[in-house]
Amino acid sequence: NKPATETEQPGGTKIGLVVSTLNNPFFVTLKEGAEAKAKELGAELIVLDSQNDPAKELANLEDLITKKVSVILVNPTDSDAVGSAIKLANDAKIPVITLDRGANAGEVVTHIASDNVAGGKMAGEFIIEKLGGAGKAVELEGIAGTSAARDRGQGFNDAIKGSSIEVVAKQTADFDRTKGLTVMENILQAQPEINAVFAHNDEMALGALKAIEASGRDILVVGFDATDDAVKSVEEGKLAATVAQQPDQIGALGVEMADKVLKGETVDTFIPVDLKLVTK
Amino acid sequence: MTRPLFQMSGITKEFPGVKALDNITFNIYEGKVMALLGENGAGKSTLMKILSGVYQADAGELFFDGKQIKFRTPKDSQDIGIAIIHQELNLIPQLSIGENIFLGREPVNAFKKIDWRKLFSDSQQLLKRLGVEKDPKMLVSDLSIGEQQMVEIAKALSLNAKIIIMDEPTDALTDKETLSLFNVIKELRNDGCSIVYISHRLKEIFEICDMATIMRDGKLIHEDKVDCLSEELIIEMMVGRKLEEQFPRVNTEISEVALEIRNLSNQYVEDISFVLRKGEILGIAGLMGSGRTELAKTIYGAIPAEKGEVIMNGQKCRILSPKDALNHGIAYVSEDRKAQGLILDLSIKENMSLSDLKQFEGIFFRIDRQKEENVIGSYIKKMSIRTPSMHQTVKKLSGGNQQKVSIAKGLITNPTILILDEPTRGVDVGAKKEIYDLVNQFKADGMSVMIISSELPEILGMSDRIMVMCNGKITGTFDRKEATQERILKCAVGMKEA
Amino acid sequence: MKINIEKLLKFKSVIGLLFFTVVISLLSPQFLSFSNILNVFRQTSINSIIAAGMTFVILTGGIDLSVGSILAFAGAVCASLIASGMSPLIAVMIALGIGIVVGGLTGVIINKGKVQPFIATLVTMTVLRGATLVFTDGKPITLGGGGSAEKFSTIGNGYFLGIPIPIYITLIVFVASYYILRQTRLGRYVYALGGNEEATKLSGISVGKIKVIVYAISGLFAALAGIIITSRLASAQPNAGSGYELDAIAAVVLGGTSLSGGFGSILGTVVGALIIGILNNALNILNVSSYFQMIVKGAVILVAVLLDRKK
Amino acid sequence: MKINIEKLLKFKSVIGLLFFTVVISLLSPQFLSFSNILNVFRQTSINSIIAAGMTFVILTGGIDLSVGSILAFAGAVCASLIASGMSPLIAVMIALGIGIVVGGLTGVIINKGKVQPFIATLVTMTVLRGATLVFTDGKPITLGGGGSAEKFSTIGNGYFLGIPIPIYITLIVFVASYYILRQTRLGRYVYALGGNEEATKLSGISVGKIKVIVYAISGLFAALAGIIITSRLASAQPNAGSGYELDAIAAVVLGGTSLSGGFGSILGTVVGALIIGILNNALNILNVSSYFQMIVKGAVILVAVLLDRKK
Ligand SMILES: Nc1ncnc2c1ncn2[C@@H]1O[C@H](COP(=O)(O)OP(=O)(O)OP(=O)(O)O)[C@@H](O)[C@H]1O
Ligand SMILES: Nc1ncnc2c1ncn2[C@@H]1O[C@H](COP(=O)(O)OP(=O)(O)OP(=O)(O)O)[C@@H](O)[C@H]1O
Ligand SMILES: O[C@@H]1[C@H](O)[C@H](O)CO[C@H]1O
Ligand SMILES: [Mg+2]
Ligand SMILES: [Mg+2]
Repeated sequence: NKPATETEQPGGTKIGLVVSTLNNPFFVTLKEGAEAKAKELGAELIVLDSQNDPAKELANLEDLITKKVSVILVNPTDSDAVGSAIKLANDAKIPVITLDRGANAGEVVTHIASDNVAGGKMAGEFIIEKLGGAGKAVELEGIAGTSAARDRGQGFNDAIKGSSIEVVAKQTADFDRTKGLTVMENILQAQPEINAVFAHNDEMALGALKAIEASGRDILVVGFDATDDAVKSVEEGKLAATVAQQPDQIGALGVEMADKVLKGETVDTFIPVDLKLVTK
Repeated sequence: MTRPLFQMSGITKEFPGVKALDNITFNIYEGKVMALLGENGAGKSTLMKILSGVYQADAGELFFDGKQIKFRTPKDSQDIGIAIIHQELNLIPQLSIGENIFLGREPVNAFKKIDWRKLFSDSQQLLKRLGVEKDPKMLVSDLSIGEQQMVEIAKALSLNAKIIIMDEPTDALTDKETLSLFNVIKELRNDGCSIVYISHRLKEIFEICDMATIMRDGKLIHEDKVDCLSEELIIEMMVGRKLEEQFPRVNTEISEVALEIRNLSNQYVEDISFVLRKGEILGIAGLMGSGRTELAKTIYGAIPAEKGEVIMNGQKCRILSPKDALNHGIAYVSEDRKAQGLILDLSIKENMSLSDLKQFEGIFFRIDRQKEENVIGSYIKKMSIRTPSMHQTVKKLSGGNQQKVSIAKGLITNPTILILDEPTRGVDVGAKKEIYDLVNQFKADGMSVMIISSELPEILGMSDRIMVMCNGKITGTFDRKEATQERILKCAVGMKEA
Repeated sequence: MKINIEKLLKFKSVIGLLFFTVVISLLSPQFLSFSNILNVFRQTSINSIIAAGMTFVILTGGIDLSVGSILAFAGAVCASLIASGMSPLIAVMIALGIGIVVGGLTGVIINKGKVQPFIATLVTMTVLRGATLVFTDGKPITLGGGGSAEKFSTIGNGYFLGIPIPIYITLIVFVASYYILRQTRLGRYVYALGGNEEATKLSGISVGKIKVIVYAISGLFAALAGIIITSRLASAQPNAGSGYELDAIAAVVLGGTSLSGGFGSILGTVVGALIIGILNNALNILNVSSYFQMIVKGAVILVAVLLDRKK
Repeated sequence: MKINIEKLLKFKSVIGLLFFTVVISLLSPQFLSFSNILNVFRQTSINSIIAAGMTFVILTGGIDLSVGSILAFAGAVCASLIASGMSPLIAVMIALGIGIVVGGLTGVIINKGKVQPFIATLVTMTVLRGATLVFTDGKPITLGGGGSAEKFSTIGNGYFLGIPIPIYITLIVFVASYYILRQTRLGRYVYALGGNEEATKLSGISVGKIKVIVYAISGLFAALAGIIITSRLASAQPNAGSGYELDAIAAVVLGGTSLSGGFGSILGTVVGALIIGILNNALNILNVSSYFQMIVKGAVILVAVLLDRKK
């Protein structure tokens, strides 16, 4: 006896979105993109936050399965760790779409993302170009052990390998603006010569920029994500560049593809979202 | 005399700023009760802590049965058959009576499971032997101090030790429990057990001790058979001079009513009414658990009253907290200095001034250190508190000196009504007299005092009037002249007297 | 009379839990489905197991911040051993051994070094997190298919008589903890130590040994939780378990155990962990927006603890 | 004699700090440059200020997990008020007021509700983080140029006589804390409460009031730290301050204050905060790889605390 309280949406579509963390503007934008699209399509969207913890992510997927959603959009905390959760959804016959980060196991209908390695490379190439192929660079790393930090670092280091750019300091600032500020302050104390900084995200880049401004030195800073603050800073000529991943697009496309899947349409297995280098 | 079963020889122990023991020799004889006597801070407890492996001596040797031995931990001393009842209670409040008695020695079965039945029935027997009627499953935190002390004694008995050290065991006991303890001590002695007995109640020494060792300032003064000693002689050796009369009564003009209690009731006390006059000392007698402490705490606002009124100077007072009580000039000195009276990690100075810091407050809320230290200094002198400085943490003082700090803490508030709960617990004869003098001084200034005490001589000697309680009710009130030990005891066990 | 009130008081949190369960199930029919109940229990198992070990530590008056790092380290070692072809059973044993040794060492630092537990376990937490990152090179260690990976997967994902294996493991952990705390000497000494360290020492009990043992137990249970997570995810994450210490401590304290030691029970911890677990599940099922989840979560915890407070 | 030993013991951590400073400056010449010293002091100011408030709380035997959330909330409110055109002075006052009120309310819950401080402040921490996320919609509030933004920026970025303003603020916080704890009644009561709550109550002191005050002070200082961070970044981050409670508690405990209350000093907290601050700075300056940073950090903290332990 099914209670009458069960509210079936007009369209009948209930989409679950599991986001790695909502404590970061990037993912907030992604979520907002998805929400806007869902509203447009008249679908119900359930957003859950994994707080960067794969175990919590697993629990979130389990809860969505219990709730019998029609499609699950997941932005994994980690591409490896998300596998088990996706398999559970596969068992429950709920289609899964991955956003921003892929999944290395389980069956996924489609993956919508921009490539972090490519983004890192883009940033590296921009710095090579601006410095004329030689100089001293600092790399501000994201939270140690996260895929974003790994991939962006890899792309960046691959790009500069052939050039005469030397990484004089490589320190983690945990994707955090305040840490970006203090870590950069310390590096500025230690390194008399720095020409460029690549930060694994905009938050750190903006923090580092503050430190650099206060020191009065002239250093090129490149960030990642193209958050509102970062884009504004680029426009003001402060931040040199930021790699745009268009998170709102990722979110919107996710909902759109979910809708298609439910309507029985076929979708590509990989939907790339263009990376753009935002410069002045 | 026979060779001692245990000998401590040439023991010296120094703490920062205090030479607690100076070349002490102490003998324990088989099947004898040994009194260890001395003023507060003479070094008795320190010596016993060395004997029980809590402290190591700086110099000196220990001999057991003629062989030299060394104790590194309390366990070493336990292992050769020494049990100690420390002066300060050492129980785990969150555990039951039974668990406390057998802590570290719980009976277990083959699966390492504790044999609860045996543990509790053995505990029950020990309690019975001591005449205590409490369920061994009861939590220690629900016991009164005196009852806790009996648990400590049961714990020491349970060890079946050859030597039992009792550091002021009767300090929190009433006559009834003291009597059962003495019976047990006599049994133990007959079984060949040796006992070291420390007490400031000299009458007890003559009642059960065979030998006495007297210390002063960490030095050995004299060892002798008790039969060859007298109270006066002991006091003289302890204090280094003669002492006058124990309870120096002053007769003051007892005038108008300072405090009136009307129909006070709560879960602990029932329908209590009495008056206290200016310049009067009201003694409150009763057996353990009769509710005297609860009555005091209810008046003081530390336990809520359900019914009744407190009237001072003709006006009803609302006393809902100790703070209110202090504001009305009522001060209470707790019977439990360690748990409720003092903050052990703070200094003497910080403890003494805590209840009335406001009087030392200067500009910008700053405590006027000079003023504070002057006042504290004068109390340390007045009460002869033995300490290297007023900045010493209270934890490091001897028990009796801690008690004096606790009393001074109440006096400093300049109360008009002072409630003393077991004020001379652990206090030596000399210091007792100093406290009595202070109380009398207080009384002479027109203040009123309530003394709760389990020592009848103290009650009889100091009070102008005596009130007796039983089961939370007042069962008798006597004028000083008509009060006798017998009449008080009768009321204490619940027989009403007109 | 007195006992009745105390018993009632003790069960107030259970009553709160029940009340709360009824409310949620009225709001959402899926909540009380058999599959969701199993789901909640399985999700709660990780925190419950860690919290069981934490209960020992907190009862002695200590605290253990290192559980999350031990979880990650044990998981990583276990995964890498299995990936390198070792039998899962031996890999699991080694991982559990690591938990015991690391916890025990922390206990030794606390005991011999007279370091406050907060700092000693903070050190273990930091150092071990670093060690895990060095060991894994910051990358997850993921188990492929293969027979031994399959076997290992059973720990976290398997069922027995229709009930997930992690639930059995949790049950065993709690029964064992209950037995140790209530029926053995060690248990009494844990309470005694938390109640009055000085008096415990004077009773001839080796307080140092007890300390080492409780941190070793906490380490063991953290490692066990790490094994379960690794098995569930078929992957060991270098960042696994960060922040788990707070959840575990919260479960213990919600269960009525006092952070100053000496007072509390393992049954309380079960209730505490369930409150947290059910809360997380319910908020998801009721589709509470994630920012508001925090507000609701805080409020519910407050209500639970106010219901349960001692007079 | 006695005083000398005690004094030496007290300054052992200072000696450790000095020794440690010498080692680093040998490894890296920039370390002891004037500009880096100012840098370290400025960076340390955030943790120092929070830790000062935490010292009050811990001395009473409590703990405050909510500082990071208060910091974020106060920062966000302050930034949004300034962005909406309010005078920075008033915005700052309001933000500080929020810290006092939120902290004080937590104190009331602890006092009236008889809730363990760990849980009560955990609730505040969770609820307030949620509130901040709702308030900011999860995005930073960034200050543009403009005169009042400029003025506000001085708090975090300005200099006076060549020394950064945050250092003066920290100094004032510590002098005031020292004064309160050592020279006033409130300070005595804080120590007394941590030493023995029962005895403190019986001494006629309103223990509840003291509790409310210490959490209000902690909230005030956390809000102050939030204002400084916001001013430094010209932006309020919704997730600012997460995890800061651990750093602050670590500074207090490293400084020799006992988590069970009643024992410790604000001077110790200064040393503790400096040890942590210098450590972070040195690891960056020496360019220690981020994985190894944790290992080194843990090891150094252990050494510092072992040097400082009471016999
Ligand atoms: N841990 C300690 N640190 C410093 N001084 C101490 C310590 N323990 C005892 N003392 C000092 O040693 C002296 C002897 O103390 P002890 O406790 O042995 O006296 P006592 O004879 O038992 O006195 P009482 O009759 O008051 O119990 C006192 O001056 C005391 O202050
Ligand atoms: N918290 C508590 N819970 C249960 N029982 C208690 C509690 N506190 C005290 N009691 C009991 O109340 C009774 C009265 O104790 P109280 O301390 O008032 O006695 P008293 O007359 O002052 O005797 P004493 O001479 O031992 O101080 C005791 O039997 C004690 O066991
Ligand atoms: O792209 C996102 C953001 O850059 C964030 O800052 C960290 O995680 C990454 O995946
Ligand atoms: Mg003594
Ligand atoms: Mg009493």
